[in-house]
Amino acid sequence: MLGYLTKRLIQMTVVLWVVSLIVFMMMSFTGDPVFMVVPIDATDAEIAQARRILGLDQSLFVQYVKFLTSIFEGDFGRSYVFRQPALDLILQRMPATLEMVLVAMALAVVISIPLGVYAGAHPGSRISKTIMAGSLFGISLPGFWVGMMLIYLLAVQWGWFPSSGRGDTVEVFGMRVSLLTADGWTHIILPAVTLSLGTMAILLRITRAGMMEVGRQDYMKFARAKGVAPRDVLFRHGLKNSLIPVVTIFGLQIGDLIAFATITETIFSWPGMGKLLIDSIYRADRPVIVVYLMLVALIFVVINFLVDLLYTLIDPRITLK
Amino acid sequence: MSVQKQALLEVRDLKTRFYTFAGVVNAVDGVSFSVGRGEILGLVGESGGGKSVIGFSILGLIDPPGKVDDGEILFGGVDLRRKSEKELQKIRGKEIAMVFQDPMTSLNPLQTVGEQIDEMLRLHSDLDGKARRARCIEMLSDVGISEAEKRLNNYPHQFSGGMRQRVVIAIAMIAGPQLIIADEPTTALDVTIQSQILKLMKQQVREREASMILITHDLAVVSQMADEIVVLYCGKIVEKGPKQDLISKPAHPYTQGLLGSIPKLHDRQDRLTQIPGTVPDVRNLPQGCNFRERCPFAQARCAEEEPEQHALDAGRSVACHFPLEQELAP
Amino acid sequence: MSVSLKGRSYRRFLATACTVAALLPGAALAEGKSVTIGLTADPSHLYPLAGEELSSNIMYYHLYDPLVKRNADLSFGPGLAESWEVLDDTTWRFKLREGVTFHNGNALTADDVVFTVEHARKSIRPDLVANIAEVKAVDDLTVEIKTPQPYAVLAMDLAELLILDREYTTATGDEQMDLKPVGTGPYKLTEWIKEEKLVLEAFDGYWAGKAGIQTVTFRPVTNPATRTAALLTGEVDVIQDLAVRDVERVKREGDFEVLTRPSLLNVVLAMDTREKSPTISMAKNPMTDVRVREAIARAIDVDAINKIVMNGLATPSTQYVPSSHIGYVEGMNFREMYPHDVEKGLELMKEAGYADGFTMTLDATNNRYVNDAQIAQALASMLAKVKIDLQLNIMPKSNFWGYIRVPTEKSSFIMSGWDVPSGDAGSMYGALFYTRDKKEGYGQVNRGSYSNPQVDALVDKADSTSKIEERDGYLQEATKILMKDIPMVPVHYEQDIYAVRKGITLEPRVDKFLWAYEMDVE
Amino acid sequence: MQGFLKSEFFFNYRRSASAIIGSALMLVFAIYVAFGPWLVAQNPHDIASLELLDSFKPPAWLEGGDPRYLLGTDGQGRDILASVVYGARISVMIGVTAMLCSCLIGTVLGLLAGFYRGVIDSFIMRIADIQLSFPSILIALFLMSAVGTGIDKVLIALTAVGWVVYARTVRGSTLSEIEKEYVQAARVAGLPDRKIILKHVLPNVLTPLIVIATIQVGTFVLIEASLSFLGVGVPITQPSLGLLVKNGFDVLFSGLWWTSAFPGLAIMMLVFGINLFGDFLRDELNPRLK
Repeated sequence: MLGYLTKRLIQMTVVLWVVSLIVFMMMSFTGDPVFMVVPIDATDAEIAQARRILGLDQSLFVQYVKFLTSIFEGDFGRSYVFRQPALDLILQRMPATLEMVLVAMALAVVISIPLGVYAGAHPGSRISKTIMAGSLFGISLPGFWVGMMLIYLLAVQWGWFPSSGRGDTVEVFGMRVSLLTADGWTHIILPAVTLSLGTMAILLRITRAGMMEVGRQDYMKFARAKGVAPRDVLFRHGLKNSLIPVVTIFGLQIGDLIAFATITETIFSWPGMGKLLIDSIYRADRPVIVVYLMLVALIFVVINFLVDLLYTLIDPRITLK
Repeated sequence: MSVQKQALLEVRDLKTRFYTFAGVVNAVDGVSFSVGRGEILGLVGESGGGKSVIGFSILGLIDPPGKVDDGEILFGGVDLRRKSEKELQKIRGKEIAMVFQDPMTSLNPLQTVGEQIDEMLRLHSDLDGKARRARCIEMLSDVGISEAEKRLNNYPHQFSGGMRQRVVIAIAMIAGPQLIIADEPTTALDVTIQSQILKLMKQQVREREASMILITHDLAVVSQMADEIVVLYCGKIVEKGPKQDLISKPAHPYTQGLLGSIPKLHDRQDRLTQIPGTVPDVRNLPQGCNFRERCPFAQARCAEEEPEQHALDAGRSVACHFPLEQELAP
Repeated sequence: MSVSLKGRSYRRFLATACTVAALLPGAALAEGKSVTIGLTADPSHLYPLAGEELSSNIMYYHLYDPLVKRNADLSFGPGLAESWEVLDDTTWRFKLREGVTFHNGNALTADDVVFTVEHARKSIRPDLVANIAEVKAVDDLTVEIKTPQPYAVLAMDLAELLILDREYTTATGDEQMDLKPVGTGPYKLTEWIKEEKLVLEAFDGYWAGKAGIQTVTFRPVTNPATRTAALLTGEVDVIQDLAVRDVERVKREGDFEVLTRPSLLNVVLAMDTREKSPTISMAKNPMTDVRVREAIARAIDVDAINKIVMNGLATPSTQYVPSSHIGYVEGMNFREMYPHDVEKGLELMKEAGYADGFTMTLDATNNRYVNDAQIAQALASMLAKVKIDLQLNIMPKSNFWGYIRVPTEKSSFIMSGWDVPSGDAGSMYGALFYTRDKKEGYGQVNRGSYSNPQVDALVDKADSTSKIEERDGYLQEATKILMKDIPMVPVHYEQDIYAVRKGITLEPRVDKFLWAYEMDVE
Repeated sequence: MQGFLKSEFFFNYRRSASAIIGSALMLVFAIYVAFGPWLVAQNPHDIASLELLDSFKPPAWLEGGDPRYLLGTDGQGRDILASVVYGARISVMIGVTAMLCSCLIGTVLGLLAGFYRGVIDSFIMRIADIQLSFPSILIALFLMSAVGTGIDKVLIALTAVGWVVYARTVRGSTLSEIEKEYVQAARVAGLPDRKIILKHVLPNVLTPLIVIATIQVGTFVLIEASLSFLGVGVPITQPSLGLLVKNGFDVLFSGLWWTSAFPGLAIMMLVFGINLFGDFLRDELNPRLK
């Protein structure tokens, strides 16, 4: 366990370092962020002063070294645009994103797992075929288009849901949560549904594939030979065994959800960190982009760790090494 | 020497077919045999001969695209084919248990062996938890696993292959079935373990006065275990009869070929080298005798007419136009 | 109170500058009135010296006040300074209003003004005080400002310098000022949840009387379609920048009102006048010939762009600056001088020796101006008719400003916008048309490398007089020369389009700064 | 051919409705790619040919529709049908080209990693690991924001995210392939590495790539659409289906639904077809599942 943790920790450090390095290198191709800050008719002297204030007057290498050294003091750099610590900007917006991702994930799990088990257990049936065709549509739909249509129909035409924003929030442990208010729920439904469609389809398909794979295993037939009812064979022996690929994909999907949240948040004006990323990209605000990507990498490492832990809970053959 | 007792299981004209893209496969094509109480029947044949399908047909576990198309499976005088799935569930495990070929895959890797043995008792007995547990420990000791109580909480991957097959046997035996269908129970095991497991199975069956169908490609195994032997080729019975007679005086050239391939000592190499050629494509069987192309004694008639099963002496029958007469040297 | 919507507002400015004209909110004060406004973006800052963009500017003017106040119609009047006088060519004396307090209770003093000027000079916005050489407090309520040279429009410039409290700002620090702003403005900050909402509360002690609307909530809704939806579903009462295509729909709904106002943002096309141009593969740049520039101007059907791309919600530009500005020549119209005429354009091309046309690239944005990418496409289709094959290089604004930056090594033809809220053509001419690298602070965005000594001289003269009438005269001369030389094609002024729920009184400001102090709710 | 028609693959194909529908949809889009310019009257990418006055015409069957523009026009007077055909060409060409580039690069790197092991292997696989810890869309989005917009840039970004899956698959198969006797024998016989890789290893590692490649085209079409929707994809003068949807989004609330509905539908059909067929291929070519 200790060895495993050390290994993971080293991996994480390397990943974070590489991410920061790549982002720094790549971002030197983008537009000069100073032009996003100074007035359009700024003189050279004014531009130079702005550069100095933003720390952009030094070479990229020096900027990078400075960035790395200040990380050890807990300083992840300041946004060029907001002049605020980049980490704070992201952390302020993170609860909103995580909340949406959470609801989307929950929706996906609640809907896709039972349907996937059914489709995997009855591969030939008409209902299964309908479910599978539906899931294919799910992965073929462009998410932004679905979001647009949902806003147009459900918010504008019929007025069932608000079209944008987060609604009322309640502060819990310093984080703003909208899941505790009715208004918050009406706001989160559309974006969460939009976001969850793809994941729903993928989880469903993986669950089905897992079930079918497991269905071919000897122990399933052996269980039937023991006299276990088909339904119990499915759920007692099958489901748990088919969960391992599902858990893996589940972990990957959280990453995808966080990524696709950028688009969903842009459409629904959801005040999360994904929208901040898109805005920062438009504004060439490198410090925010670096920290965002490092933070997301960190989240992924944590998710991978949790997935590994989950494996050990599901499968006694797996130990953390 | 077997004594013809009242039949526990009687299979009549069983036909199981698989409907695949390239045509219909007659995996089991009109097979009839019976198993008496307390009797061990050996079902022998090369791989692909439809032996396992018979086992699953009996238990009603043929999955699409396969289907039992015809025949009767009389268990204790009742046709299992007429039973509903619900009724069959009560028979599976309790009346007829099965031991699979590969103990590595027939146990659920995510459940402790205790849970998996216990499942049988939960399904087929009224015992309470404590009694069931005691019974499980007892059973596990019976099949030769030491520290049974402790090992109940272990997972299959913590056992060796032979130990796992012992667990499978424990599962098969614990509900006290009248018939055990063992499908190649030792094929996946090391040679040294094989005889231990066979011994254990025989002992368990005899102790409980149960019957057993032993499905194998290995006539050597059958000769150690069985009372009666049925030899299958391409989904059909080519010869059957009491073990002693059949082994000492095989009437069908295929049986003779199989006997010739019994390994000397532990030499498993060159199996079946005595029979030239391979099993024909079951989707595309030749006219006449299926074995004709590999048969050293084949004649013109064999190519035209399929041989019927006909009785020889005491309980024996053979499907060959020209059954062998000579006694085989032991 | 200044009410002029059009015309020469600076004259009115001169007339009213020294009179006290406190603006009183029209409606009676009523507790608890509130309004929610959907903005195009969350403000980046609440600290005026941290940066400049529209959403932040809107917040600044709620939270702070300048010495000189710019009214909705671009006329100017007293702000924190109740009066001022010009002592000599370069010295101005401002008398501060008495009894003005900051949100924290501190009284406004001349020292705060001195602090603000000094602090701005070190900040990212030194341009705010570029025309101030020296500032000193004469007494508690009197400030004296010296300009480096005679500078007639100092007062107008000061409308953008928002006064900070020395004590509070020093104690809080620049970074925290963004989060905890304190000014003298009509509203103070209650809550700012980034990207969600920003709530302002009326400041009881506002010097010009407490605001009529007690609570103002700003919500950033970036996507134009979503913003429209937010209005239609009642989530917000007012939206900024209604998409031109949504105007019809919002009007049809009945419960809403669409308000438009020509903005000061002139969309212009800068043409390279260097001998060799980066994207033109000819030895000599055709656009050095004024006939080619005229042909381009004539090929562009501004009315068609207005009608179809802008849905009729743009105002074709008549000159480089709006009619309200110093330097505007009454009666001169680019559209009449060079009306849309493809035949004439082809003829001019032929005369100039380019009967077969040429190929060049237009650099334009896709997220800066209203329908900018669509305008660029329309331009390509129009210029094709005078045999100019226009390639489009369209990019987001994050890349654009660096890409087209003077010395424009990669550009021949650039579409951008120019916005002069100071009400004066001088700064634009000095930055856009003054010969490059000739004088510090001039020609810094002269993207076409246009150079005309006459224009340079006129700008110099305008910038060295302290008399507004003289400045106006010089700049008008410059305008006349520029209109003949065509260094740029002015296309149109965008219209600022707002939509409000019925019952909300809103007069759009020329400078786009939504100001709740001037609004009312039924 | 006779052999193919009799093969199990073709037998299953004929019996699978989804395979037939999927390949039919793919065929439609293949026709668009090959013959698009001859199918529609207008070239929507030739800006000079557009008539601004024909903008925002509704579909022909609606009031105000123009029979010349079956699915209506957009704000530049572009025929939507023509835009969809041309947009589908761009989307498909981007998807297919990026897939081929990814496949080529990924296969080469996978072969090198699997064949030579050691430092090359760890280097390539560590990069792959790091990359796999990020969702593709995020990497592509970041790359596009760094390198700027354009079809070539989209191809670079997609290839950069797409090669990993091939490299890993090929490496795995290569590792098991070089253990086999005939490869060992070839090595002992002194055959040059290049020959062993090309003649013995490569042909045996390609089959699983077919499924990956098919599905990846669909994934790429969606990623490209998302990038273009966010404004960091293809240039506006050569709109892909995704960019058409984005352009339509800006006017959707004015009731001009056709400008975004049809391109969106086209994306869906295209990706749906690819996925249907890919599913069938996966079932056919993956012996484990049979």
